[in-house]
Amino acid sequence: MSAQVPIAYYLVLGAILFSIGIAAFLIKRNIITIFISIELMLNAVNLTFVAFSHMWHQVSGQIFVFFVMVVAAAEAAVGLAIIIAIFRARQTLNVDQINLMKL
Amino acid sequence: MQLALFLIFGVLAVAGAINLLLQRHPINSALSLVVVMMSLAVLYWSLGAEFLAAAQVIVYSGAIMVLFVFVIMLLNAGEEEHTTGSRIAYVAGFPGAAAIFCLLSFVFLSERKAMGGTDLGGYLSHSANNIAEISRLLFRDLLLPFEVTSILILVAILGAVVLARKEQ
Amino acid sequence: MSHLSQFQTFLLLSILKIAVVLVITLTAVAYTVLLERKVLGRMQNRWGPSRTGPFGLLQPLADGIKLFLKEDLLPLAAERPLFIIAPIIALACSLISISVVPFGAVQHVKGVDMFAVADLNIGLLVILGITSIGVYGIALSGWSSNNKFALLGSLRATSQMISYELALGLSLVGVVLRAQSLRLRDIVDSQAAHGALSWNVFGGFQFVAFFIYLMAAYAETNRSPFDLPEAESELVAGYHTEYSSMKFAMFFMAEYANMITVACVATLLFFGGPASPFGHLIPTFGGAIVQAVLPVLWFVAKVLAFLLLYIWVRGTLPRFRYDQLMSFGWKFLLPLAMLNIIVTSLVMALRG
Amino acid sequence: MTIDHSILTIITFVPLAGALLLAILPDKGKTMQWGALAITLLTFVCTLHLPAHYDYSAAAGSYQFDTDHSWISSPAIHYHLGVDGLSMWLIVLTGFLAPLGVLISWRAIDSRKKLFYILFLLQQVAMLGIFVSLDLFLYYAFWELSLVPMTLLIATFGRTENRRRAAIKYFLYAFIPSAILLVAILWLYVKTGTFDLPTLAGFAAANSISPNSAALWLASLAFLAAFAVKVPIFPLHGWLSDAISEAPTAAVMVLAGKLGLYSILRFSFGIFPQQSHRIAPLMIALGAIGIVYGALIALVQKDLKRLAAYGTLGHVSVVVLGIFTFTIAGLDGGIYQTLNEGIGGGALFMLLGLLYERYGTYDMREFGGLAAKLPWIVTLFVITTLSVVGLPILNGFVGEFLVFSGAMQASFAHHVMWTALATTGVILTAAYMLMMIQRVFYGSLGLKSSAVTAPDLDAREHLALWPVVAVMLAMGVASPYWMRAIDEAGTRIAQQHESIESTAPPAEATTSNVHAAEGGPR
Amino acid sequence: MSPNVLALLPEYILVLAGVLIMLAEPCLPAAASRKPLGWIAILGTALAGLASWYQLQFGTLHAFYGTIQVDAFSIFFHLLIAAVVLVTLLGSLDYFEGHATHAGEYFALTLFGATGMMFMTSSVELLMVFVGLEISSISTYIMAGFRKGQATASESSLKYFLLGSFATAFFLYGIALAFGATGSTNIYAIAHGLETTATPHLAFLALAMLIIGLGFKVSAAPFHVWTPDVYQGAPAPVVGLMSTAPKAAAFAVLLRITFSGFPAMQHRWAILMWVLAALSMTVGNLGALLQRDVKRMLAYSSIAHAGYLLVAFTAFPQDGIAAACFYTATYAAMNVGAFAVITQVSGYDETARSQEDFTGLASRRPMLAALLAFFLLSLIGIPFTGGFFGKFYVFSAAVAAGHVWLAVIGLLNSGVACFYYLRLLAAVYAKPTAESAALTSIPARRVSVPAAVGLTLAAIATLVLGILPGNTLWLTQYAGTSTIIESARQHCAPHPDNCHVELQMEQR
Repeated sequence: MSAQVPIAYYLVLGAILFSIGIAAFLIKRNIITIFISIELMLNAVNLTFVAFSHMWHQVSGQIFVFFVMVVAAAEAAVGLAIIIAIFRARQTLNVDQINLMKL
Repeated sequence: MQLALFLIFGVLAVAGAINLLLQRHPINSALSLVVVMMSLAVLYWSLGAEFLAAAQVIVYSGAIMVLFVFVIMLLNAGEEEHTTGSRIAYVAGFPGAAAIFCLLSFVFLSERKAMGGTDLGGYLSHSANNIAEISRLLFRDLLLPFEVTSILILVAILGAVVLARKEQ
Repeated sequence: MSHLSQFQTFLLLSILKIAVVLVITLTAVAYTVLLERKVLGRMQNRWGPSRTGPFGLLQPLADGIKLFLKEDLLPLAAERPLFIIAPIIALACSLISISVVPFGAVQHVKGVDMFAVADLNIGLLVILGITSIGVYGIALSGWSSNNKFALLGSLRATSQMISYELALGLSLVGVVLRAQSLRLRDIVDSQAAHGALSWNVFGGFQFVAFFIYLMAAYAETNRSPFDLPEAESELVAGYHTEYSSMKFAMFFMAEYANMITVACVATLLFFGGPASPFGHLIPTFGGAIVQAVLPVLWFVAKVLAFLLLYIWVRGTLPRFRYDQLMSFGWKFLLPLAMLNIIVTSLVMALRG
Repeated sequence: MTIDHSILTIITFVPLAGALLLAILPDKGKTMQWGALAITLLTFVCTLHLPAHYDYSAAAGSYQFDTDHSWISSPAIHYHLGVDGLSMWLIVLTGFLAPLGVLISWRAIDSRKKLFYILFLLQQVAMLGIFVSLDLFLYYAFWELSLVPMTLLIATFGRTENRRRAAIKYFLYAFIPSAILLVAILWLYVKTGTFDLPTLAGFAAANSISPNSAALWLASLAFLAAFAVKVPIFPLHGWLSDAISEAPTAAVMVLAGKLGLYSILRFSFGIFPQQSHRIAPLMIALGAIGIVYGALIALVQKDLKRLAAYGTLGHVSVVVLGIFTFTIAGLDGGIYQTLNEGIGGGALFMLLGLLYERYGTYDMREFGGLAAKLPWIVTLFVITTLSVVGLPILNGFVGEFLVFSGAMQASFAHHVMWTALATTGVILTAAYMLMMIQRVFYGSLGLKSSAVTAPDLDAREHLALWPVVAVMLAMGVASPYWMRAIDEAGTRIAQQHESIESTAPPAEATTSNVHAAEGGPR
Repeated sequence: MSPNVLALLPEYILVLAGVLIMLAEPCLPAAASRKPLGWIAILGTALAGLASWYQLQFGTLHAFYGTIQVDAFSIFFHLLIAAVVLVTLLGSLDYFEGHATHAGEYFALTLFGATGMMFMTSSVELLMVFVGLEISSISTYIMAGFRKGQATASESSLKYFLLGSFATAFFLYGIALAFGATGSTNIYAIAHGLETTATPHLAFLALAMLIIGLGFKVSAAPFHVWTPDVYQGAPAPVVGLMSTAPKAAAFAVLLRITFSGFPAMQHRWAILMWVLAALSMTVGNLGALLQRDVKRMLAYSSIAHAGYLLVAFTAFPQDGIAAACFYTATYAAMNVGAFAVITQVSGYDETARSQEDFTGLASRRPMLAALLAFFLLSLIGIPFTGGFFGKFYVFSAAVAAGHVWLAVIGLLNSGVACFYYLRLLAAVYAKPTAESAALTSIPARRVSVPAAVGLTLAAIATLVLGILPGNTLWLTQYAGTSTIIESARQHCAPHPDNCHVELQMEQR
């Protein structure tokens, strides 16, 4: 149809998203946002998987993504439950105030 | 067309991610992530993974992120406040992330030739088999992980119940 | 048109299809509203709208003009961008899903299928996906209004939709198993053999799935008896309490467009889509044009029947209580759907 | 299978069995004391088996009462025990001092007796284990093990609030060089594939451990450093005074000296003969400095225990001076003096402990004029002092005489100068010891000695002290009896070093290769 | 038995027991004791351990299309995990009595978590490893927050969760890159693909990411930041479990990935491991010096021990695997023991936290104090305890590979480590102060019989590993050899003629 896009571009896009995810994980102060940035990182990984899967003409990479989604769902259930529990106890979602223990 | 798709949705994804970083209210961050996910879904489709594209929309943006939005709405904890901790994080966060990005991109781009490019046409012409192929692999070679995932989900359900339950 | 390249033809015809389907759908939405008001009126022994135009047929137009001209209110404490974007999401999602619905038999003009906007091999998944995105419209509208009734309404709606999406999705697995494809055309084709007898709901023994689908679909569209998100007695108007004018109209249209989509899907999956119920019993007649248009008529008739069922149910059944709604979804529909999948797949495995 | 093959195992593990027994017994009345006494006596009796059945005619360099079982197959670790002239009397000495330690702690330890005696017996196990092990792994295990009971004894039963610090200081001083020692042992194992001491010594004699002389040097230094801290040798004595002034008497008696000195003789000299030889001038110098330094510091101490601590530093330095001369006389004297240090130092600390028990202080200024009040104690104190300063007839004389005559014969540069310096130390030792006697027992009554009336020795204390005095006399008079075994060991080491001296040292050893210092094997 | 059943026998047993407990839990009245459920869990764990032992006679088993490989290596870790879980369960049988109402879920989660860990160790397919890792991680996240009354518990759970998920992302990215470099996610196929890969830098990046991800899980510095907070806040028995079993499993994965998956790159990753090991030991020990809270101190000590363990990775494969396995076992025995003692001393409400609270423990609970002292001595590495022999073995492997300076750093570190362990030990054997007496004597409960059995098991294991390590050593060395052989065999599969040399090893 038209010009090919190098696989590396997809990978770089994945790297950009992953790095933004890391930055957000480190910078954001709201627990939920931190959790969201982990999801962003997982999505970046998924893109990498799909790109490589395309490159190798193997669907096993896609299956990995499938599993990552399931795991992300499970993690979301547990993580949000933990967040709800901590909000009930502390009435805040700021990580800097979740500091009963010495850092 | 592939390049156009990639550029449009790649830029959209990056914009969404940066918006996630910059927004102060978690709900905005969550919605930015939904934007990222939708753009990624399109990119998956453009890479010949249409089943995943659908799964991405249904599972990720349609279920997981809704759950996030739901919890954010439920807790309604307001915008995030910046404290002294965040300044340290700024100092540590940006350079670290930038370093990782530079390293990854450098390797990707330096080995760009070896990885080749997308051949959407050839791939998509057999795309009708994609789902069948996925299921063949999933229910044969990778049957065990698939089945063991049920334990994972069981654990997650158990955990959600245990953690969110109010103590008497 | 011969000087156009294949790609350009494809593009032009696609735009044409989109425009036509969009116009038809929007009109259908408008007249479904009228139909509902009329039928409900008759059920309650009154006339329903009858003043504007002959038999009140211009009523939708008048409603539209009224909503357009009303003042567009924006609550002071609302989250502006989200408040505005929410109805757009809701309406857009409900309209997009129509695009994969094949509403007629396969008719190729210059290599382009004329009776389906897009024929994707994961059409069913696209519909499910877009439906699940539609949740955001409702969730955000309630939250961004900064109104407790709206928030409660949208929380209810969100959890209701997430819960029933599961049963909905699972109920379709049996159908997919039988058709061995996620392409809607293939699913329709799998029911084409013997007319109504081979429809999934009858010959395919998917009546349990159909029942589940129907229940879940009512809940997904927030229709009675599952219309808790907008329970007037408890929550004023639920998530769209703060909306007025065009934005309100968009929610309103989204609801009815969703109804139509759901009816289309039910038709496609369980009632043979555009196929005639008589199969080969009636010999083919008429020219190519008739052969092309007749399936569309069958399709419209079936969808209309579903819409009437919707209205009938609304006129008949009382609203559920919230906990009843949840336990019905999780404790009854979900296990039933799983059972259906198990039985279907077992039967299929035994047959070979 | 005669008893000769299992006697060493019995000797080592009787105290362990005893410790387990004490752990079970209830801590009521005097059960613990009697139990511990019985066990230590039993051990002592067992150790007497060694001199009684020692074969003096056996070939030099052979180990007797040898036991060798494979313990762990890979890495090849053996349960290899054996005794020669070097270790035999040390084992007996350890066995001999243990019951005395129990007797002297009889009343001094009045709470948590169970813990005390268990730790005491474990310490016993570790020391005996060190003396009998011929497998480097086994030896190292006992070596490390010996730290724990001692640390706990100091930390738990220390005299002042300073005890925990003293204990941890002691532990760290000893443990960190031991860690390096382990690296050296591992390196040896990698190079030779064995932990067996006789085999390793054979390799060393054949110069076939490693061609990398720099790595060998580092390894030998690791060995020597670990031992030197334990002895302690002059600049590494930082832990000594704190540990001695805190530790209970029974622990102090075994704290310094013989473990480290024995290890140097056995392992440093055995596995690294050339390196030991080359470093000897430095060690002689350190020994001489240690003697004078210890004595000088002791001179100005007000605290009796600290005085004795620095005195100990001086005494062990004499041994260091002696053994590093690599003459037969020096080595014999050094080994003999190691025994003397155990006996004399032990007696001194016991007597100080008795004084503390009576007057609750170690401050010399608070004593005075006790001679009339405590005639027995003063008698024994004077005898001990004379033994320590090296009066003829008593044991100290034999050792010191041999050491200094050996030092004069040594063939190292400046050795005469260092020996001369060391000899002044002997005079200083006499000075502070006699001054101590003068201050504590004679002159006017001090603050404490006038305020408190204390009884003289009771029967139990007599029982604890007279055997020591008897041994001092016996070792002073009948030195040839003891010397027979020691001489065999000393001669062996001296001869080995003569052969090294005769063959010129390898040239590369002088210009140590910087690149090879990277860690040796690649 | 079909190989699919035989190879997964322990896992099947654990899952069955877990499901049984879950089904039984709602059937019991809310006020009833949950001990019977605990006994089911204990029985299940013991049976799973026996099943692993039973598998040992079959050599190497493959199941589920090569996803699972049961060999001496995986059996060793199966046994280890089963043992750790057993001791933890015995110790926590009475822990929730009278405090939490739904302790059954705790037992079920423990079993499911153990299943996940076992899958991690026996899988050679990274997808399976990932799923196993997630099962074990998620169940430990939940268990960390199980003591819901305390705010610190949910805080600990949250931190564990956030950083754990963060690590998972890195781990996944590593898998993705490995897949990109070699076209497979099977460990042996990766090893094979590395030979011909056109993108070697990508492969190394993949390994680095995998190491980062697993580094978080084993809390190696500089990925250790979560450890102190999590250990401090989580319930003591859970800390005992999660500081050992998931770590052991993560180390098993790391061993498999490095030695079987990326053997061609050993010269490169060994340097990484060298740095990580030195850093972990130093950071862990120096960090522990500053701590007053006992659990926090042990958290830092566990970082240091992860460092000692990483030393084994710099060794030659066969020694390295054996030494790492052995160290994992000794570390597990002594750490589980130490936390079991802390559980018994401080109880559900964790009355005794700081070292001051432990002052004079010996005079009130002499047996517990003696056991604690024993475990601490083993953690220091005093001879005739497992800790000593483990350290000895690890460092001898490193020295054999020429890393003398790493051994020096490590052993100097263990000298520093003595300082804080001894401080606690000295406190335990000191005279009790007024406050500490008040704190530790409130729950003057007797140690229940199961807990005593658990403690005894841990103590015996620590002692036996120190004095008679023969059998365990044999198993670890067998594990090392079998891993190497299997790698060779898998590697040779495409070219069988040029590798009879390696396969001859098997004949021995």
